[in-house]
Amino acid sequence: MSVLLALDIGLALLVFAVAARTVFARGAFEAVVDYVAYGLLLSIVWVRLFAVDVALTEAAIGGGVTGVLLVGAAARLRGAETVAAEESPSASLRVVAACLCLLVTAVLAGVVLLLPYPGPTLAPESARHLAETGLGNPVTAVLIAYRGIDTMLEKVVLVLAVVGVWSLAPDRFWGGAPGEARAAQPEPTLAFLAQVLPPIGILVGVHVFWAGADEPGGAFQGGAILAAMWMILMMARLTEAPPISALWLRLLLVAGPVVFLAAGVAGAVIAGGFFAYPPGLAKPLILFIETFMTLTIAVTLPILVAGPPRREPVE
Amino acid sequence: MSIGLDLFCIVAVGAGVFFFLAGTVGLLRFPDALTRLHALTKADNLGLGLVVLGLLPRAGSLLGALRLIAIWALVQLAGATAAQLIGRAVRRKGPAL
Amino acid sequence: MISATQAGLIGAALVGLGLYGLITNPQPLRKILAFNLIGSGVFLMFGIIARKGAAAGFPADPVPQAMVITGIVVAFAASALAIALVLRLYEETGRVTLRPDAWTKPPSDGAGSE
Amino acid sequence: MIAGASADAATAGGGLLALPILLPVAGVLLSFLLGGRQAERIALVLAPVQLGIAIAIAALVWGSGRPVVYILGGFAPPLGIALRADGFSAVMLVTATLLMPAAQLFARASFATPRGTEKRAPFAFWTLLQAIQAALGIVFLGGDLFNLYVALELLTFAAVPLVCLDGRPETLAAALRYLLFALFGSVFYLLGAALLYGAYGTLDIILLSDRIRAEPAVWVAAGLMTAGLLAKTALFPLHLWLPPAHANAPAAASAILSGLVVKGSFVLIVRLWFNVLPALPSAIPGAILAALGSAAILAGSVLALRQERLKLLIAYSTVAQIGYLFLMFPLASGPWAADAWSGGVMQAISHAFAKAAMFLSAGLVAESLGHDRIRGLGGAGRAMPVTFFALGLGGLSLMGLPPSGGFAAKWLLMVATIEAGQWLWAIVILAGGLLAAGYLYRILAPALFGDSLPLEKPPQRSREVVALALALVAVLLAFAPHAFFVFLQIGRPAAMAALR
Repeated sequence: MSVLLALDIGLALLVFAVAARTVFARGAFEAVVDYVAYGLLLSIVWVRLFAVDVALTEAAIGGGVTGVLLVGAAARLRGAETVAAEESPSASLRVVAACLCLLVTAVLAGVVLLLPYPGPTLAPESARHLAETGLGNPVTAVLIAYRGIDTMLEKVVLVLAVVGVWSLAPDRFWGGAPGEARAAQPEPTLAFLAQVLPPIGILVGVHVFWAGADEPGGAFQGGAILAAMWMILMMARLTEAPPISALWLRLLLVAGPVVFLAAGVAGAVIAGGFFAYPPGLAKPLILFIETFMTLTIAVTLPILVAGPPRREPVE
Repeated sequence: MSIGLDLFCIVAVGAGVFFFLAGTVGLLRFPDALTRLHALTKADNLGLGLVVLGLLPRAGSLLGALRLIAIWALVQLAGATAAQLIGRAVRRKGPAL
Repeated sequence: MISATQAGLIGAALVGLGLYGLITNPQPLRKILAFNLIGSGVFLMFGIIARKGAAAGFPADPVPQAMVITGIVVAFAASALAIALVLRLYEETGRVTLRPDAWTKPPSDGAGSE
Repeated sequence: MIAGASADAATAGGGLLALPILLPVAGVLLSFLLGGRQAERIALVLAPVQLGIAIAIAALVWGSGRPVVYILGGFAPPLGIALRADGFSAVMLVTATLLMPAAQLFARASFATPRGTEKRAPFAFWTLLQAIQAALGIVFLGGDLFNLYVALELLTFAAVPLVCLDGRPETLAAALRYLLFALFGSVFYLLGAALLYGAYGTLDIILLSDRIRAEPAVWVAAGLMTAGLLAKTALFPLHLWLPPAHANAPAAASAILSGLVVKGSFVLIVRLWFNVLPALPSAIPGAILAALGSAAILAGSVLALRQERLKLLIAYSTVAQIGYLFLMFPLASGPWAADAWSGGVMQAISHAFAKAAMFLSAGLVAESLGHDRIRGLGGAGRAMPVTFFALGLGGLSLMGLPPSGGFAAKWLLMVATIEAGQWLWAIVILAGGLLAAGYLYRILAPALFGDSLPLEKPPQRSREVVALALALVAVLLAFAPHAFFVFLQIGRPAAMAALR
């Protein structure tokens, strides 16, 4: 245990050090690179907290997809860094801010130490109702059954984010495609990776989604892996993002929440309440919903990373 | 038998960790991007390979062992690609570091 | 249990660190990074609470874990929207600033390097 | 406090509570999928249905005389999520469902989609407006603090892109600043929720209110959540993002943002202090909130006096009017609490209608004159009398002159402060009214007394009527019957405790 303890302390210090670097790094690009490393380290912390579902999500979305988003943005914003320097805050503001932040940290740390152990928990409740859902992974049960409406609404948040990002396009590009066009001669190394990896990645993504019913994994994690495969294909410019007016794209973007909503409303008819599952049919219904949610996540994440449309629509 | 396996584990993982350490030192101390890349890819792949090798007897099942090997292979692929891309970028723009 | 408490302390430190970055760093991109740091610190708080709620054969309370998963996805969506805004602002004006008075005078240099 | 078990049994007909959330969500998803003109059609078709549902919910609450409860998925809290409607939520819901179609009718002229194509701004506008409706539905009905967090995020994602629909740099910067403030707000709210879960193992409002005691973790959680929500509500000194965001959005969007969206996070602050934390001694936090509110009233009004553009003036007046909402907090306990509660809620709804009317009128002024500089308004009132009449009626409510909802609100708050012996707040209310009279005089006096001004294009009569109708509602609130105030008390924890 003491070796593990030493490793835990080392990990905690490392996470903090890398986080501090993202705040204090000179350039935005360095900060972003530090942040990606930070995301990966954080997922190890989550494993140490025995929250493997969260660790997978953090690695895939917090570290991976967010990393791509940030690196892309930092690269395109390189010219903007010097301008902002003139408005850097005064030393006195820094001191005040530092004191405020130290205070917040100290208070929070105090509360953390005061929190009861063993703490109040819903684990027994979750376990008691797990059989009704037919699932083995309690986290999936919380996400899709016990607190299903949160998950459905969070998918709507993703749809709104897509609307918001698209709405930032200049008018003439509306209906066109985001990102870069397919290249006539793709970069050979990246193209090689983009040809070899997706078959494996799709297999892994589907497996993670499927295993999520009973083991760590699920729609978020599996969908994020599938999303990564599409992103690699787009980065290698072997394929290009579809125009935002494409009906199939919009269908995939809303499929998850639409199916979830439909099942939730159907519950009022066949199971006696909104978002209730009929006994016996719960597991197949949940897997059905999760299938579409996985698809929607797999499409939404790359579309959000690709940004607003930047080419005129082809008539 | 089990002591022999344990010993094998310790030696292989220990060697792997050594290569990781060497690779990290190289990354920090080598003068330019290309030599740093060299230190990182060579040492890390070997390091991870040895760690995976050392853990294989402990995988518990054939599927688990296959997963470990798949992880190693994927890291190889990704590492090699990233190294190629960085190398190319360095040659095109000159060493930025 | 000690490792969970550590994670909570790190969470507290990350919230403070992120808050500092959010207040003092003038670049929007860095503010977005700082916001993500605060977010992950908050998620770690949920993590330690989940771990302290280990019971019924589960190594951690699943409810806060599910909340963190929801939170991570929402934080990603927020970053995507914020970055799209920053990039559009940069494309329109050639610079990125949040000062309210910045748009009363024309941009000083390097407009639209795209 | 309402006893956990008896209050939490699902009410017959409670399934109705899911509809104000699910219906607009369905509208958002369908609008996104079908695009083009369908987004507008779906929004316009669903709006009256939503109003009907809101009225039905209000009737249900009135009929049962106690909060209506619905449990989602059959999993009772603390594991699952409950929706609850009390008098406050029903009134806010009806307000939102009345304002929304008004803004939509007004917006039809600016966000029309030509046949056979899809245009960027209309697509985003109609979809996001429905999303605001969905988010507000959860904010008003949600019974679980994490569920409410998701609602807050929905509200943010729906509101921010509306600010910069025209794509000008200043609106982009305003939207970005708004987004950063809002994200800061929700992450601090979430942190407080985490601490509450860590201490009590539930985020259900009723269960929490039974379990919470005045402990350090609760105080810290309350502070964090309040700070986060104040940033979203733009209470002084966290108001910096609001004026540029609200003044630069399209008029119909400004009306919704100022009238409803900031009220969303305000409702959560009310829920937090009145429903979740009644066990905390509220004197000191209440006084702090009221002090910030007073500062907002004075600073917002003074800043409004100094603005050169009409829409900015109205936006700063929102900063001031938000301040009044926080005067109800130090008056939360005592025999005057019912009056203070009624005054606070009345201020929220009368400001919603009055401010929406004013932003719509300001939009008409800007379109008809080609600008909204206050110096150039001379005689505009003669050229577009209906518009300025609506502006003036809205202003009546802001000043707190009778007859208007704003008068009723400020009167109730004033009575409560005097009964409670907290004279300071009464002085602020009076001073705020005088300052409001000052900034409204700056717009109305030249507009009404100058020579008539040639218009670039006269305002559409139907749009003027929409603005006027909203302003009239703000006036008519002054004549709210006694039953209305009885209705508002349904579900107020202290009032329910007194009943038993």
